[in-house]
Amino acid sequence: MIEFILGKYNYWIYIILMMIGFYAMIAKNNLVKKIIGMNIFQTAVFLFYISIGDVKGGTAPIVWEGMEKVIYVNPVPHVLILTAIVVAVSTTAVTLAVVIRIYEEFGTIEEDRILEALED
Amino acid sequence: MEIVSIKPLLAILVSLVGSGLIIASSRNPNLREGWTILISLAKFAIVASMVPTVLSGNKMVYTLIELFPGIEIKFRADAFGVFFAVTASFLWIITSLYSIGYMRSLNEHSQTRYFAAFAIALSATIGIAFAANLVTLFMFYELLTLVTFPLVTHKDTPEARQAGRKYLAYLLGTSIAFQLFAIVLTYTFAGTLEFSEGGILRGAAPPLVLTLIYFLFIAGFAKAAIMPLHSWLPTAMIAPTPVSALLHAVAVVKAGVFSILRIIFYIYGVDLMSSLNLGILTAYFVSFTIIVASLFALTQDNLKLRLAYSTISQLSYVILGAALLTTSGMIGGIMHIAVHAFSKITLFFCAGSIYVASHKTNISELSGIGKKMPLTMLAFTVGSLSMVGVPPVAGFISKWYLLLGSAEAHNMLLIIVLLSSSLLNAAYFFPIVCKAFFEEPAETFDGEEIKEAPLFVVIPLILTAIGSIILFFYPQPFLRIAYVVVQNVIGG
Amino acid sequence: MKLLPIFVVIIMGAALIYGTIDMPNFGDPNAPANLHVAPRYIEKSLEETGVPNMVTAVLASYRGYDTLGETTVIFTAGASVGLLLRRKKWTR
Amino acid sequence: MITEHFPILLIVVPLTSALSTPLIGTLNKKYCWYTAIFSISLSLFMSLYILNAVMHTGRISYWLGNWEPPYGIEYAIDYLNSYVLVIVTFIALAVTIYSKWSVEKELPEKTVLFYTVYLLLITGLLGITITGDIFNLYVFLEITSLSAYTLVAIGKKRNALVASYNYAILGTISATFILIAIGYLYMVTGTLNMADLSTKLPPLYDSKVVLTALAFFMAGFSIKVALFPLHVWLPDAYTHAPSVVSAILAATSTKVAAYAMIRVMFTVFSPEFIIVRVNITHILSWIAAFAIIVGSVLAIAQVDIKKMLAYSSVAQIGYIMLGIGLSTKLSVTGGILHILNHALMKATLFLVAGAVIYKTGIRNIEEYRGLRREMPLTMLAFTIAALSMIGVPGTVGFVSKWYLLLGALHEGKWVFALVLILSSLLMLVYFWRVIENIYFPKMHVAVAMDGGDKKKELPYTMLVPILILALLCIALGILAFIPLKIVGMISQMLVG
Repeated sequence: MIEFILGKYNYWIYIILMMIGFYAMIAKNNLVKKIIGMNIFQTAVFLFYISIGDVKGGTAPIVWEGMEKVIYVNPVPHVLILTAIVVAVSTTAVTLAVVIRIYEEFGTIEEDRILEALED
Repeated sequence: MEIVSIKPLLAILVSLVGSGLIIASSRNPNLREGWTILISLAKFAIVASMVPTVLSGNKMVYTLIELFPGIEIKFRADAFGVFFAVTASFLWIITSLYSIGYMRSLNEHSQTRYFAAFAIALSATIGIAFAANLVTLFMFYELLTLVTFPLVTHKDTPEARQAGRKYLAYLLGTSIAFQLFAIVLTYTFAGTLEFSEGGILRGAAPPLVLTLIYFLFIAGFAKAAIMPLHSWLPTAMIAPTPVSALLHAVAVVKAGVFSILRIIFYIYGVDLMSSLNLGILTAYFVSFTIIVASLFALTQDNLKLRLAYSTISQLSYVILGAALLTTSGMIGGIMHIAVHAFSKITLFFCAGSIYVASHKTNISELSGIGKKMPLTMLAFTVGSLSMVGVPPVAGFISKWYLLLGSAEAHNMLLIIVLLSSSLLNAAYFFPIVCKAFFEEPAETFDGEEIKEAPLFVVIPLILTAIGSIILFFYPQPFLRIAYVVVQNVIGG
Repeated sequence: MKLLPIFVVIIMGAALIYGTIDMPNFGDPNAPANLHVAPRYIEKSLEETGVPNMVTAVLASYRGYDTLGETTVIFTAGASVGLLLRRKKWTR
Repeated sequence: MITEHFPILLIVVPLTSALSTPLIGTLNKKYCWYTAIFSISLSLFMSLYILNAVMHTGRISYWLGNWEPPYGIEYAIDYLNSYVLVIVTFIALAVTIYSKWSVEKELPEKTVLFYTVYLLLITGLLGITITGDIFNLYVFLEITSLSAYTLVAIGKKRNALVASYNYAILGTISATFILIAIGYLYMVTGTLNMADLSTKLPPLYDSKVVLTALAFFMAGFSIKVALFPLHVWLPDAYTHAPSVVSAILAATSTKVAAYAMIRVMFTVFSPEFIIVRVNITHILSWIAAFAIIVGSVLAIAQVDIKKMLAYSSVAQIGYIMLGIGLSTKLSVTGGILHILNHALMKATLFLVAGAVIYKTGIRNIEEYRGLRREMPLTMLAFTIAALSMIGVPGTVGFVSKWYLLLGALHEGKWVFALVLILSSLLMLVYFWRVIENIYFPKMHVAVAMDGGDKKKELPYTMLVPILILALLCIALGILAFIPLKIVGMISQMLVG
C-alpha cells in the first residue's frame, strides 16, 4: 500500500490541482477568475505530461560530449507540452480579449450581473 | 406478363412538365389555360392507351432509378393502377374546363399557382396509381399532400391558414408517424417493398405484429378519411370548389383508399388477410365510418360540408368492398372508386355552380333554385340518385356488387349497414332536391335575377352527370378492368 | 461552495484517480511510454537531425508539423485578439 | 508528382492564404474574399482528388517530413476522412462564396481579419479530419476552437460576447479532457500515432488507464459535438454569431467533431472494445435519443429563427450519434450519411436565415410572413431544406432517416424507431410554422401600402450557393446511391 502511494503520489497531486482549477472554471462568478481556474486546470495537465516522461535518475535529454552512457528522460512529453503550453497561452489571450470586450459592453465581469443585463 | 415501357413515367411527367409551361405562361391566361387543357388531354391519352395492355392481363413496368440498394423508384401500370389513373385523368379534363369557368367568373387571384399546383397534383395522383413499391407510393403520396396545400389554402385568409394547418397535420403527420413506420417495418420483415399479387408479408412475422403493421398502414393513409382520421376533409372544403371536386372527391381521397387497397391486395394478399381475420375486422371498422359520417352529413347545412361527409362515408364503401375479400365485394369496391368519382364530382360541380351564380353556400338558402338553374339542379339530382344507389344511375352498380359481396360473405350485418346507409343517403340528398324544385323562392331573394352559371361551368357538370348515367348502362370498360384486377389478386 | 460544480469536480477527480491505479509508477524507466517511440529519438536523433537537444530535434524535425500547428495557434490568437479589440468604437 | 503531396497541400493552401490575408488585405480588403475562394476551391479540388484516389487504391498514408510513423506525424486518409474532407471543403466553398456581401454588411471594418480567422477555422477543420496523429489532432482542434470562439464573439449584439465566452470555457474543458485522454493513452502505449495505437491497445483493454482515457475522450468530444446535455454552449453561439459563421459552424464544425469522435471510437479503439466490452455505444444511443427529443422540443419553443435552427442542430447531432450508437451496419450508414445530409440542409437553412437578416433584418419567425413574395427563390430553397429536415421522401433527409429507422428496427429496438418518428413530427411542427409564415401574405395593410410586391432577391453571390445547396438536398435524395457508395464502404470499414 505504501509502495502504491509512493509510486503514484505525483498523479494525485496533479489530479488535486486539476480539480481546483476545474472547480474555479465552472463555479466562479467572476469571468477572470474562471480564466485563472482554466490556467490552473491546464497547468495540472502539463505536470501530468511531464511526469509521464520522467525516468528515475534521468537527465535532460541533451547530448553532451562524453555523456553517451547516461540515462535520459523521455523527450516526447516535453515536446508535446511545449505545444500545449502555447495553446494554453493562446486560449488565455483570446478569452481575456473576450472578457475585455465584455467589460466594455457590460461594465462588469461578474457573471450574474451580466446575465441580469442580458435579461433586460 | 411484365412489359418494360416508359408510358407510366410519361403519364406522370406530362403534367409535371406541364406545370412548368403553365408557370412560364403566367402572363397570358388564355395560353395558360390552353396548356392545362392540352396537358390533361395528353395525359388521358397516354393513360387510356394502356388500357388494352392491362386488359390482356399484362402490366407495364419501368424502373426509374435505384434510390438506395434494394429500393427503387419503380412504376408498374397494372389493371388496378390503370383503373384509378383512367378515372382521375379523365375527370381532370372535365375539371380543367370547369376550373377555367369557375376561376374566371369569380375573378380569383393567383390563378397561375392554382393551375400549376393542380397539374402537379395530378402527376402525384398518377404516381400513386402507378407506384410499384411502397417507397415510390410514399413519395408521391407526400408530394400530393404538399402540392395540394396551396390549393386548399388558396384563399390566403387566416381561416384558410388554419384549415391548411389541419390538412397538413393530418395528412403529413399520419403519413410520417404511421405510414413510414409501417413501411420500414414491412421492409424489415419482408425484405422487399414491391407490390405483388399474393402479398409479400405472408409468414414474415408473427400474426400480432402483422396486425399491428396493418393498422399502422390504415392509420397512415389518412387520405382515405376513415374515422377518426376524417376531420381534415370537411376542413379542406374551404378550398375553391373545383379543388374540392377533383381532389377531395377523386384524386386525394381516392389516392388514400387506393393505397389501402394496394396494401390489402398486394402487401398482405387475400389469403393472409383472411387468415388473420383482418378483412372482417376492417369491414366492421369502416362500417362505423359509413354510418356515422352519414349521420354527420344529415346535420350539415353547408352544402359542401354535407358533400364532404357524404364522401367520407362513401370512401369507406370502397374499403368495405375490398375487405369483404369476395369476388363481388372486391369488384364492387373497385368499381365504387370510379362510380363515386363521377357522381360526387357532379355534386361538387353543382355546388360550385350554385356559388358562382348566386354566392349561396347553405342548403337552407336553396329554396326554389331549381327553377332558376334547372340544368345544374338536374345534374345534382342525377348525382344524388347515384349516391343513394337508384337505377338508372351508376351508383346502383357498385352498390349491387357490394351487397352481392356481403351476401357471399354471409354477413347480414354488413348488408344492413349498406342498406341503412343508402337510406341515410336518401335522407340527406333528397331534401335538397325537393327544396330546390318544389319550394318557392324565399322572400329575401334580392332583386338581381339568378341565372344559370356560365357555360364553362355548366357543361362539365352535365358531362359528368351524363357520365354517371352512361356508366350504368355501359359499365363494361371499368367493370372489365375491375374483373382483371380481382382475377389477378385472387389468382395470385 | 456550489453543490453541482463540487459534484462534477469530484466525479472527474474520482475518474482520474481510478485511472491511476493501473498506471506505471512515477519515474519507472520501464514504463511503456519510455519504451516505444522515445528510445529511437534518444538513440538516433543526433545522427538523424544533427541537433544535440532531443527536445528540439523532436519539436523541429520529427514532429515539426505539430510545431507548425503551434505557431498557427499563436497566429490565430493574435489575429483573434486583433479582431476582437482593434476597433475604434463598438456599435451597440 | 505534386498529387502525392495533396494531403499536406490541402492544409497548407488555406493556411498560407490565412497568413497572407492580412497582407493582401492592406492592398484592398476586397481581395480577401477572392483569396479565400481561390484557396478553398483548390482545397476542394484536392479533396475530391484524394477521395477518388482513396476509392480506388484504399488508405493513403502521407509521412510529414518523410519520417516514418510512429516517429513522425502521419496523415492517414481512408474512406471516412476523405468523405468528411469533401463535405467540409464543399460546404466551406459555398459559404465563402456567400460570405462576400454578408460580411461586408455585418462586419464592415473587420473584413480582413475576419477572413484570416475564417480561413484558420477551415484549416483547423481540415487538419482534424486529415491527421493520423492524435496529438496533432489536438493541435488542430485548438486552432479550430480558438478561431470559432473569436468568430462567434464578433456577432453584432453583445450577447455574442457572452455566448463566445461560455463557448470558450466549455470548449477549453473539452479540449483539456481530450488532452488528458491523449496523455493517458500515451502513458500506456508510448505512441501517438492512431494506427500504431490501435495495434498497441487491444492487449491493454482491461487497463483502467485505457478505460479512463476512453471516458475522457467521450466526454471531451461530447462537448465539441454538442451532444445533449453538453450542448449548452451551442444555441447561444449559433444564434448570436454572424450569419456566415453560424452557417459554417453548424454545417461543418460539429460534423468534424463527430468525425473525430467516430475516429477515436472505432479506429483508435476498436468496435469490439466499445460495442462488446464496455458497451459505450449503448449509452451513446440513449443519450442521442434524448438529444433528439429535447432538441426538437426546445426548437419548437423558439421565436428566433437562428435559435430554432440551433436547437434543431442539437437534435440532428442526436441523429448522427444514434446511428453510431446503434452500431449496426445500417444505422452507421444512416449516421455517417447524415453527416453529409445535415451539413447540406443546415447550411442551406442558416444561409437563408442569414440572407433574410441581410435583406430585411428579420430574425423573428412571426415576421417571416409573406417573404415568399419578396424573395421567392431564397424561400424556395428554405422550403426544400426544411422539407428535407422533416424527411419528405425524395430529399436527403429521408434517406438518412430511412437508414436509421431500418437500423433501429433491424435490431428490434423499437424505442429508437419511435424516437425518430416522433422527432420527425416535432420537426414538422416547427418547420411548418416557418413555411406557413413564408407562404401566407402579410396582413392586408402592408400589401395595400406597397401597392405591389417588390422583389428583393439577393445578390448572385449569395443566391447561387443557397440554390446549389438546396438543389443538392433534392439531387442527393434521389441519387442517393452516389453518397451511399462511399458511405457503404465506410460503414463496412467501421462495423462490417
